[in-house]
Amino acid sequence: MQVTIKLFAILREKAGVSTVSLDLPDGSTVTAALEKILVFHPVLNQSLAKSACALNQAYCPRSAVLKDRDELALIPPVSGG
Amino acid sequence: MQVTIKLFAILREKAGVSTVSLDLPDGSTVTAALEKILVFHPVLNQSLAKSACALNQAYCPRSAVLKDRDELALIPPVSGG
Amino acid sequence: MNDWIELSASPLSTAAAVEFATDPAAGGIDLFLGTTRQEKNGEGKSLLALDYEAYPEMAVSQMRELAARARTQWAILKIVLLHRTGRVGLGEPSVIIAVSTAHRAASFEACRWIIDTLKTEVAVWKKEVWADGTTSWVAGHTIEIPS
Amino acid sequence: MNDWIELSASPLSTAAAVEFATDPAAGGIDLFLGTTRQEKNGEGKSLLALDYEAYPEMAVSQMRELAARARTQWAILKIVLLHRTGRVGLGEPSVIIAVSTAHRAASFEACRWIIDTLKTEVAVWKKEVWADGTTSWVAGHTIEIPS
Repeated sequence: MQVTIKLFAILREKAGVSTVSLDLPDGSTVTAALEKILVFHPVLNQSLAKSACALNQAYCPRSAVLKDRDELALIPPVSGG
Repeated sequence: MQVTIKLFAILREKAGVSTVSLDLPDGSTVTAALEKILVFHPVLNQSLAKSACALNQAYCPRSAVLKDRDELALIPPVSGG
Repeated sequence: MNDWIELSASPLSTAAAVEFATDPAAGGIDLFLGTTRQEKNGEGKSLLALDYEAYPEMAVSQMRELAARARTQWAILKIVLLHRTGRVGLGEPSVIIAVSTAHRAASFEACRWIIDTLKTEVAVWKKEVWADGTTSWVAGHTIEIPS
Repeated sequence: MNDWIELSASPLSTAAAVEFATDPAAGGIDLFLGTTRQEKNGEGKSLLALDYEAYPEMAVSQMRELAARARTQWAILKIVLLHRTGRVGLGEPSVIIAVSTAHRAASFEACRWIIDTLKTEVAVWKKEVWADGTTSWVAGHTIEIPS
């Protein structure tokens, strides 16, 4: 299945990309997606540890199971306002 | 001595005047001034009981002693804002 | 001067208040508007407006003192404190307060303290003007003076 | 509609926010502006501006949800919640919140709750832009998610 990964702020700058398309086996979890991202972008290792994930625009645990065409966003510590 | 009395809001409306000039003996207190006002404007009796006094634009106790040309204001309960 | 304190017979401008309070050292500006709220009286008559009256010399000096007292309690950059006199229609502001501070908590606290204190101390009065032409003075806060 | 929620790349208008929040049933409107504060970094360089980035779809949906959550806690007439993206210079607002309520206490409490909660939850980030051209992401609040 195909999952779109969105990167923001410090993660986007470090990786040098804002969107990544990942091919993952059906039933993959968020954790599996993050592991695959780190293979391509090992520079994200430290920042990812402090980041949260949002699945289709809602925060989710890393145990969440992904579906085809999901949008998974990597959310570093927020600093709006 | 001469003292100017200022009336505001409900006191002004009830008395029908906003300023009264009072002739008082030297050394008169605020209480004495209020008693004299009530002689001319007995309609103020109830409202005066709930009012505060300000001497030259600062709140004062009724025991305060007046001087010539003082401005004594009768301040009904305030409702600004 | 870092305080703008005024009693005004003309409509108050929010934009001017914010412009005055704006400061490059500010992280937050809290602004409060007290506005005339529509109401019905005991006889079912609707409120048309509020008529504000002040003891101008004293009210302005009290408002200046409120700003000074706020500055002893919080680290404030700028204070705006504007109060209307005369007729204030439904939804219009009778008072505008703006406080700018480096950190936002102080702006909220100071702004709220100023409006709460103003209402119980400053020599201003309001009269309700009802749709049937009758008027009534708002009960208000009695000033307590130690004798 | 009684809420105006927007993420905007253009300067925010205080006057428009107050106009939207104005309501004849309101006795008070509290308005908060978060503004870029001048600072120096560890090397003595001055801050020029803040650059804001958002996850737009999520941030707007979170801001709408913040307004809805505020309404479950206070009796609110209108809510304005505007947030900038892009470059925000010194003294300029990056966020404007306005809350109108019948009684003033709720307007202060709700406005403060919204800014406090926004800062810890909403998918927006800011980067400091220094006078020497360097930039640094603000540390921010880590989102805690029960797993």
